[in-house]
Amino acid sequence: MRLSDKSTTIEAAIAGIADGATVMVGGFGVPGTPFALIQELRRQGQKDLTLIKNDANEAGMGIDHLIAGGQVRKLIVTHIGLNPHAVARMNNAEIEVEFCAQGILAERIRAGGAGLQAILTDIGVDTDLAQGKQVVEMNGRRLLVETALRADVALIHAARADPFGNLAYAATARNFNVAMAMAAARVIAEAETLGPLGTLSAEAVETPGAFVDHVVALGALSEEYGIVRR
Amino acid sequence: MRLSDKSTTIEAAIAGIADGATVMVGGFGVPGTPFALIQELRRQGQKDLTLIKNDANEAGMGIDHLIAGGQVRKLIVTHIGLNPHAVARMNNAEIEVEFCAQGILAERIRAGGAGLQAILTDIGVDTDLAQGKQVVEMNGRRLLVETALRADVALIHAARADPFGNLAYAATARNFNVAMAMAAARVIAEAETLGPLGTLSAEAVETPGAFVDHVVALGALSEEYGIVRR
Amino acid sequence: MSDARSRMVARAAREIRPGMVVNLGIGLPTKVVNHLPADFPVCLHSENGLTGIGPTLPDETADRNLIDAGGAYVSTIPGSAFFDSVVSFSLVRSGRLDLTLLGAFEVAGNGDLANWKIPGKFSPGAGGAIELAQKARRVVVMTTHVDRKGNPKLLAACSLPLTARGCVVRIYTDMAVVDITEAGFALCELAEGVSAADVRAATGAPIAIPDTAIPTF
Amino acid sequence: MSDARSRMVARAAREIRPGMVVNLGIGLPTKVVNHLPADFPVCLHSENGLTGIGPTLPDETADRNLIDAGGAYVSTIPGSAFFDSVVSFSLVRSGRLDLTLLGAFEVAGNGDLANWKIPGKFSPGAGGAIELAQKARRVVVMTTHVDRKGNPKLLAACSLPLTARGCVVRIYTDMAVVDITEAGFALCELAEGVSAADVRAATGAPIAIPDTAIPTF
Repeated sequence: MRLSDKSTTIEAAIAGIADGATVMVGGFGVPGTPFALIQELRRQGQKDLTLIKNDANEAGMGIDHLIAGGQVRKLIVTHIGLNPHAVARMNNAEIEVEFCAQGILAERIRAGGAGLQAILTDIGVDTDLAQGKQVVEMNGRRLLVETALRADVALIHAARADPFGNLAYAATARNFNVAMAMAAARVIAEAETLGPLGTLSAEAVETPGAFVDHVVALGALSEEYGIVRR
Repeated sequence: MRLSDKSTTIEAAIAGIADGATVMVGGFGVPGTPFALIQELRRQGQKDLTLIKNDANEAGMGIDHLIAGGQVRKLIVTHIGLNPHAVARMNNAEIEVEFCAQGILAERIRAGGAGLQAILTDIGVDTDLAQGKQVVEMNGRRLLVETALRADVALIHAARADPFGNLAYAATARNFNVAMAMAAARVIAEAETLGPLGTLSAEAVETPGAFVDHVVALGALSEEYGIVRR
Repeated sequence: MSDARSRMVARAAREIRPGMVVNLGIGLPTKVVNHLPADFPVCLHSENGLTGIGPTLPDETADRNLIDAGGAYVSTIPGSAFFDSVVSFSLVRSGRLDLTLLGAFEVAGNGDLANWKIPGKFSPGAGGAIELAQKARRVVVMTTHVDRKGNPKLLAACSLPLTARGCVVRIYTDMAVVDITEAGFALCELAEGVSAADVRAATGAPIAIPDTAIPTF
Repeated sequence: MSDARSRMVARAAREIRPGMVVNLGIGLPTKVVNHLPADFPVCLHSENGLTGIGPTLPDETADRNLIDAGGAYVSTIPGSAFFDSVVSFSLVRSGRLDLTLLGAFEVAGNGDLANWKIPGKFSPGAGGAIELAQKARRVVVMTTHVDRKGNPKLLAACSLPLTARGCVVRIYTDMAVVDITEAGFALCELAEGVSAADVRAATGAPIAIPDTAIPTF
């Protein structure tokens, strides 16, 4: 037995995304954001997208290109305060924005990747974020039903990968990538280094390749991946 | 800033367990079973325990010592077929046994460790395992409420640790240890090697020490840890 | 292993298509790997936390920390990955398992499977069977056609507690390959030396027999 | 930073006890680390996936993949651990965070906290604030005593959307240290040069003033 080869070109990987797709995008700030996959999605121009991401990057970076390009119908996020352009589009009702508590967004994505239908939690039960959510009583406590999130496609940034799609991440670039890499029908990972099978020891793998559909090797990293000088 | 030292003796660590405690025990078969912590619990003799574990080990091994010693009131497990002694005790109503689907036991423990109250799942909805469980309708589907499990104490086996309680595991010894190490009020880890802070790189840590209360260094491993010759 | 069983195992191995992620149940299903070519592209999953199961090792060279879900000492191959039980069943429940081959006590013509409990006799717990049966994209059973007493295991309805409802799509036995269709059992192939009438007699429910020539294995 | 603010930060740093796991909110709370001795045993948590936050680094030596939740380039210390957002908030929600220091728009005498939304003006999303406020074992606020217009931020009831109900137990301001008790606000300490009457005038709800001498910071 041997493991199959899922490496492909960035053009082919992104071409599988249709108009109207729900797309999870890894990253928290710069670390872990798959800037190259996002740029290719910008180039190919798919429209009417729902993006699930922790944040909206900053104006002129990452998914802001997709927002500026009019490709985004809806964002499901935890915080967009670093992107005044996205805030303005939200305030002008040009994009719909659904906010989640940060760990609950992570859990909803994880629940999708774990094949669960929902989680029950007391987080946010006293806040605006509870509005419109199903409530379940358990042992006399009111709990919110937070439904699982799955996506048509997840865009993942890994530090290292092998052709089967086993992934490992750098430092705080894990963030939402780990959960998202399990929660989509089609998982596309870009990797800073893509080595042969065995590059990653079985112990070093953080996302097993069995969850991943396509692996794309990155060449030289664009400026977006670098230090943000303020 | 520096991180605190949680290393202690096996006697002191186990002495914190009270009669009547609920105790999670890592392992799936031999790999990952904390045999030394179990032996110390056998020696100290705490009674009326509820054990949460994947399996009941085999007759004469691991938690079977606690069952044979009359220390166990109840097991919450997925499969005890390799321990005919435990099956006999169950059939004679000498211990109570609650069975879970294996991945649902893992998820219930994980939910406890994640501070969730429950998960909603369709797993087992058509089976005996659904009996007595709360049902929630969501989008017209009947789902089981599988409640989160937390324990007073979790007994964890790690391959490597540092004094802050950062842990790493070997091969298939991860199994239930990773989730259990997050799901108890008092988490006790035994480690085959315990090195100074920095022994484990930040990337190599699989259980962050912030979840762990006590770390015990193992000396020479007992025969129970070895290859099972059949 | 009897010759008929060996041929059943060899035939079942052809269920596995290149690139699949597959979980092989404990017992007979595990043996299908012996019938795959050395360079066959497949990812075997073990629910205790391994993708990319390599060859079974003798005690002398075994790693005490590396077993499959049946307790056999296995090994890794290039690209293997270790993970915990939570991730392992996330893979199963989220639909990433293309195929599982499972044993059975009873299979019904509507695809119901019973393979974990015989009330009053055998109730060691379901382990991972419920999630495998309920969530693998394709659930295939391998079993002797009748039990040790000669009673049929393919039935109109299961009498034992279910593992999962309507999950089985195909059954490999020592007598036949049987599909489960909207209309119930349907004979597909016959073991060498077995007739359609033999299969019908050994099956506890109606079984459709094709008019055309039936392939043998 | 004004002298009063500096002293507030220094005073708040004494909230941190040896061995605690602590999350410091973005802004002023982050600055309390500058007041801890170099060998002080504490584990700082950043919700984007790090325990054991080390010193902030200049751009020249920063690791592009290593930031805190506020986007600052930080470093590791011996024993640091990286993890994903799921594990990070598991730590928060399961009660492993001993203390969080948070900013506030409004705090009520019953411990209610509002710090994430000003309808019509500021609604960028709550990020991790709700879970920190609702689940840390001890939730302490650091804030100026009044807003830029001079309006009190310590109120009888919050007018803004809540972050969490009844979570705050203590407030450090540039004028005072205020506890939240069953009876509401209670003055504990005064900033140098500030009188109890000043604090009462700047507080938008009844505040208990002790009869005895009030320590200053």
